[in-house]
Amino acid sequence: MTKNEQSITDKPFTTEIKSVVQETPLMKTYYVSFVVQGKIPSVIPGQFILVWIPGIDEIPMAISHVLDNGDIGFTVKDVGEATHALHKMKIGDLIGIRGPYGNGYQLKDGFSIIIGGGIGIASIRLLVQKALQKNPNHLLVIVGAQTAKELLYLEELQEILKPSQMLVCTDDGSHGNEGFVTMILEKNLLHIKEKAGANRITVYACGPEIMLTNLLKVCNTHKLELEASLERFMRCGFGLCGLCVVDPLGIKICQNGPVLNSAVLNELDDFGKFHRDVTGEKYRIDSNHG
Amino acid sequence: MTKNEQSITDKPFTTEIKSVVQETPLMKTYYVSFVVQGKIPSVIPGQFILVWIPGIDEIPMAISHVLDNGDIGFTVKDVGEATHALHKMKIGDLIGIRGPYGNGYQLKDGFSIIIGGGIGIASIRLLVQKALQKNPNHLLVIVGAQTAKELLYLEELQEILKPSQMLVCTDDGSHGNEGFVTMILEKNLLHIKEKAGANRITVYACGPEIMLTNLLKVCNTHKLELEASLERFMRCGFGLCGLCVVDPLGIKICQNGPVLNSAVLNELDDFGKFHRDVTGEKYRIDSNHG
Amino acid sequence: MKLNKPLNVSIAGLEFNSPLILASGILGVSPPTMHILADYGMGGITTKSIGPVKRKGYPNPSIIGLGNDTFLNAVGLANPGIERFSHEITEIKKKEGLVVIVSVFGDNSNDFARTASLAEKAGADAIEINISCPHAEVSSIGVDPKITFEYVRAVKKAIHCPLFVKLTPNVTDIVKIGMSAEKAGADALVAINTVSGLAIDINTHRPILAHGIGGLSGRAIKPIGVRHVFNLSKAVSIPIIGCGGIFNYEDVLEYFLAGASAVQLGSCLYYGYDIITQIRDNLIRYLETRKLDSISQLTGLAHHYKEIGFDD
Amino acid sequence: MKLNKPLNVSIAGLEFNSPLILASGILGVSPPTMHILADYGMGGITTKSIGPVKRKGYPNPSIIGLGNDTFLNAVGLANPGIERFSHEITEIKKKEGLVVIVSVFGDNSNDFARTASLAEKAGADAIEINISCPHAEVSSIGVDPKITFEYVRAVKKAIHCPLFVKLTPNVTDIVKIGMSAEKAGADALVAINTVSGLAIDINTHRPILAHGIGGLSGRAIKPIGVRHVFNLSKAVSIPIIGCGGIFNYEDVLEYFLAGASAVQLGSCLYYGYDIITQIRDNLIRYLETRKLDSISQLTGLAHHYKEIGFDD
Ligand SMILES: Cc1cc2nc3c(=O)[nH]c(=O)nc-3n(C[C@H](O)[C@H](O)[C@H](O)COP(=O)(O)OP(=O)(O)OC[C@H]3O[C@@H](n4cnc5c(N)ncnc54)[C@H](O)[C@@H]3O)c2cc1C
Ligand SMILES: Cc1cc2nc3c(=O)[nH]c(=O)nc-3n(C[C@H](O)[C@H](O)[C@H](O)COP(=O)(O)OP(=O)(O)OC[C@H]3O[C@@H](n4cnc5c(N)ncnc54)[C@H](O)[C@@H]3O)c2cc1C
Ligand SMILES: Cc1cc2nc3c(=O)[nH]c(=O)nc-3n(C[C@H](O)[C@H](O)[C@H](O)COP(=O)(O)O)c2cc1C
Ligand SMILES: Cc1cc2nc3c(=O)[nH]c(=O)nc-3n(C[C@H](O)[C@H](O)[C@H](O)COP(=O)(O)O)c2cc1C
Ligand code: FES
Ligand code: FES
Repeated sequence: MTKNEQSITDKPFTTEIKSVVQETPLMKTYYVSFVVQGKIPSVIPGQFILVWIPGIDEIPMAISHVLDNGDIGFTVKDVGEATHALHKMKIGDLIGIRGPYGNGYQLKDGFSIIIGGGIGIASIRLLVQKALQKNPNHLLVIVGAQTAKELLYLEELQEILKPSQMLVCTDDGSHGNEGFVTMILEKNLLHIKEKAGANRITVYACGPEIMLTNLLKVCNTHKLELEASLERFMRCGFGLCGLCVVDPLGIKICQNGPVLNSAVLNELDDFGKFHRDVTGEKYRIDSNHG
Repeated sequence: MTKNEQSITDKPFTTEIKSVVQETPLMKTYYVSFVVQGKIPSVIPGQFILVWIPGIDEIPMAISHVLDNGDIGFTVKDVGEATHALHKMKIGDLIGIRGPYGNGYQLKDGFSIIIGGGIGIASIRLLVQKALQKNPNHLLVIVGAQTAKELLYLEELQEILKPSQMLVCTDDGSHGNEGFVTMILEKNLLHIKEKAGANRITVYACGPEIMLTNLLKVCNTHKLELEASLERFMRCGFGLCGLCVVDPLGIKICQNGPVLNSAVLNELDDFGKFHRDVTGEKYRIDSNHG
Repeated sequence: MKLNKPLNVSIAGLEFNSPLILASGILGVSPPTMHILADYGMGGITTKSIGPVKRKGYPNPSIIGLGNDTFLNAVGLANPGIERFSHEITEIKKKEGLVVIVSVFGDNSNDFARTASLAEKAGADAIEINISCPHAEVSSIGVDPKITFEYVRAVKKAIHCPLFVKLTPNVTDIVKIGMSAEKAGADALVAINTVSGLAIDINTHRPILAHGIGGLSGRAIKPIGVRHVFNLSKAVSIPIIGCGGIFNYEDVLEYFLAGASAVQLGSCLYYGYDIITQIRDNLIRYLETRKLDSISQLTGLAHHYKEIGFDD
Repeated sequence: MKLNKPLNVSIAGLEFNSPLILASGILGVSPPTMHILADYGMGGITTKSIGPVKRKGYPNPSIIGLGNDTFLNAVGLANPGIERFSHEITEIKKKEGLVVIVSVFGDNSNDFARTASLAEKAGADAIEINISCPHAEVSSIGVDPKITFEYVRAVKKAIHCPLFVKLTPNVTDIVKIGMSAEKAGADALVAINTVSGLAIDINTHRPILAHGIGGLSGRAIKPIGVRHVFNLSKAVSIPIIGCGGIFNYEDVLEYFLAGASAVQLGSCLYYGYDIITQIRDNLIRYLETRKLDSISQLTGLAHHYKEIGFDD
């Protein structure tokens, strides 16, 4: 997404944490007011913000909630230094926000399969809401996690979705089907195609990169369009530092992503294979790079 | 006039002189295109621009013409170095423009008496047009100059105005009535008041400061509202340098003027008495300050 | 004036009823205008820089806008000279509660001293010396610690009121200059003057300002000013008056947090007098919300952050 | 490529098919991206500054926007180190017609020289040395004419390709530094690197960047860059590459008129790759309208204006 004028929202503004919700043992949702210079920026599902934890770090977070009063929420998984520091913060503590950044998902006509794995469910939450409003009859949501405990927003999703609209799986089978989301998808594809009829089927997904690469294979095989949200290390968030670039298309995950479609993903040598670290060095995801 | 956002028009943009019209032996009108960053700024009668003559000076000029294609014109009297240099410039030569600046005349309901003296007629030309459109029956234009030759826009004014709408005078009687505009005004006041009936009468004027001070006296005596356009030395044009300030009200002629009304003029110790020179020093207009 | 209490600041023994001070060269010639500025919320005013004799400065264009609240000027220290300006100082001084700072300059240190002394006699509460205008000869003083020392010392000897020294950002190390001024007897530092800059017209191929190079002011220079105040305040113990690109109360707070004890406003006057009152009222609101008694409590707070870094 | 003819420039014997060069530190790590930039209209690219060893730089926030197309960064020379980066240089070099400039730095002059030499071996067409990053240790080199001389000389000895020296604006006299670099053998100067600046958060009272002070880039610094190029071009005879705040073709022209022979683009990439093509096409249109054969004819034209002044 190329802008015409620089937004003042590129400067982090600090604001108090208004509330914190413990979603799973490792995940918490934080709510803050999102009024920048008197205006509420509009948010597209799949867009993210950069969250500044003063004295610690600034990290990308998908916007998972947009409230009517202009507050937004994001859900954080405690995986390292910055997310751990966030997990220790309380209501009233100050954090900095800038954004929203990125393109977001482009919800298309036809049948939508929305897939979230682990903390990736945070990225698809707003999309599920939007899809429900747009075409509730042509929607299937698949969520997965390692264990039942780490299934994000499970109750809420079960409330807003009909049983027929939702499939759940866990790696260990502690809730829903046992197995990965890709397996569940393939298992149900025939049934979905029947339901979709002549309608185009699009898959929207966020989760670990290994899940996304497997998903791309499935989608390619079955000729489904995929829109997947990727993660890369970021500094600027607006297309200058180049750390988030995925080769060989010169695509900046912060600006042209984080959501990429099949056509692009199929061209990406880096997808599922390479990241760049904080120094800009490229490394294999499966290597022991530190 | 206080703005909310700085206009890019504060940076002079150079543009070619598109045409030149010799109006009187000492006065020429210059036409230039006035498209700033793709937009045509809107002009209020009485507003001015700063005209940069590269290598020479930058001087304030009333906008006297606004054409449909966005071109504007201004009429220059050859009085000194910069105006003389301008008079030597030809079609195709580059000059810089910034603006429009200032408040302009506030055309009110009721009967309008519009008075121009000498080059001051340039400042009221657009106002005459506007007044003609608004209320042609309640309009009187009085123009004066030292001699017949220096009567600006005479033919044009005679074309657009009915004889009953216009009075002309010269100091030497070489055209129209002999005498100053103030004298003509007083002579005709009874008649004007009859015509105006219950309507409020406002006088709009531009000309030498001595004409304006006399005019204020006449207006005060006869309880007419006056809007007069003043001249002061200028550097910035937008309220920073303070050279154009008239005491004791802290009024910046470039920003809060050049048009001031009776209420303000009556409070001004400086009016008709003091100017500031290029150094910021105050001097009596009638002194030999150089 | 009770409302103003939290905004009272004291600098070099002078009491300001507002930390907002008019910057030199902005509107600073008309006494009634100075009084009006006080009514709108200025605690002090700095006059245009005044020299020993009348000086015409540079021709127009001498002040232009560049968009985005940024300006470029080369007025060239145009001024009526101290002789003729003295009665204006006396007039300005008539406003009760308004601190009057007269900015002075000259061709040599004697000129500076004599002009400062005359300004004090005319009623100045403090003298600010301009050794920092980037487009005039005085710029060669403020870039050298030794020459700065000499000039500050000379003026300090000639006057009894507080002496403010206005620094240029166009130097490798502003801290050295500031420390030198402090050692020579400066009672406060003002940072920053304009940043040297140039705008060229692409059609005539000429610099737009008649003088060529000019001084940048306004929004573009705020981060530069804040940086200089931050660095200075680590090194000197005299108060610092922040200046450069202040357009709202947040900008004022940034300067205070960086180490300023008061601020000067210049280019923001583009928006008229009301902006002063706006800034003042918003500052009061900020302090009230945070239950702070005085804006002075904020001075230098940004120095106490914890440095972070990767363990390389 | 006929269309590009008027935009061809030659610097230190290197032929650029466009005067637009990517500035160091912007997107400069991915070889395919560098090739894409060439397709959009860049005649050359400068890599991220590369040091002798891997370096993590400063934590986030390390790059923020300040509004009005102005940015503040303190990345702190994060880079993979020349060893691991060499194969990326070789990759970048594969694009025909693209001039590849590798920016290098180090802890001492030997480091600089060794890194430069390795970069040349990997395929660099030219070496740019970064002695000017305002928020890292290298800044102490570029503020001193003697140290600059020493480092430039050391690198010059170690390489065979042209050497560009990137200057900092954060100095009292950039001309002295530039002349020193020229004397030591620099083949071209790049001006300017970022301007030192600081942004403070008014709620947490902390500098926003993790490092504290950072470097300003983007629109705010354009008049500063143009001024430095103007002054440098009066004093040196090697070509100058203008840099700082270029967002449109007018900005490019200003730098050329001030004395530049090419320009570097950095912050404007905020608007995506298309801005390069836009600038290039508008430059061609400008030259065509004025019947100019080559953009090089504009270099330095702003120096020939007539000085004016009052007869005081
Ligand atoms: C567009 C986008 C949206 C994201 N949305 C969410 C979200 O909604 N919820 C959530 O919990 N996480 C989200 N993330 C991931 C989140 O940014 C990282 O988990 C976080 O940065 C880790 O920081 P840390 O200091 O806690 O971990 P570290 O100690 O830095 O490392 C822990 C792990 O996190 C990864 N990581 C570190 N920094 C980044 C970074 N800047 N970008 C990507 N990965 C990183 C590392 O590979 C490492 O394995 C998102 C990432 C991106 C790029
Ligand atoms: C708001 C405004 C609108 C104006 N509109 C017009 C107009 O439409 N047509 C026109 O011919 N003139 C107009 N003027 C006056 C015009 O600006 C001056 O005549 C011009 O600046 C003289 O420049 P010079 O170098 O030719 O004369 P100089 O050699 O400078 O001096 C000649 C005389 O002009 C006066 N003068 C010089 N500079 C200025 C200045 N910046 N402002 C005011 N007076 C000055 C001096 O008092 C002197 O007596 C206007 C002035 C103002 C303030
Ligand atoms: C038109 C103009 C004239 C100035 N004249 C002077 C001056 O005479 N003496 C001085 O010390 N500073 C002068 N300055 C600099 C200001 O006092 C101030 O330091 C600078 O503008 C930065 O503040 P700002 O960004 O708020 O304008 C002038 C600035 C402007 C814009
Ligand atoms: C995010 C970022 C990183 C930068 N990194 C470097 C660097 O590693 N080496 C260098 O010499 N300059 C670096 N710079 C400075 C740019 O090369 C350029 O000199 C500066 O940004 C001014 O140009 P601009 O206004 O077009 O961005 C960096 C600038 C930015 C914004
Ligand atoms: S995060 Fe810097 S380019 Fe994407
Ligand atoms: S011309 Fe500068 S304040 Fe009016």
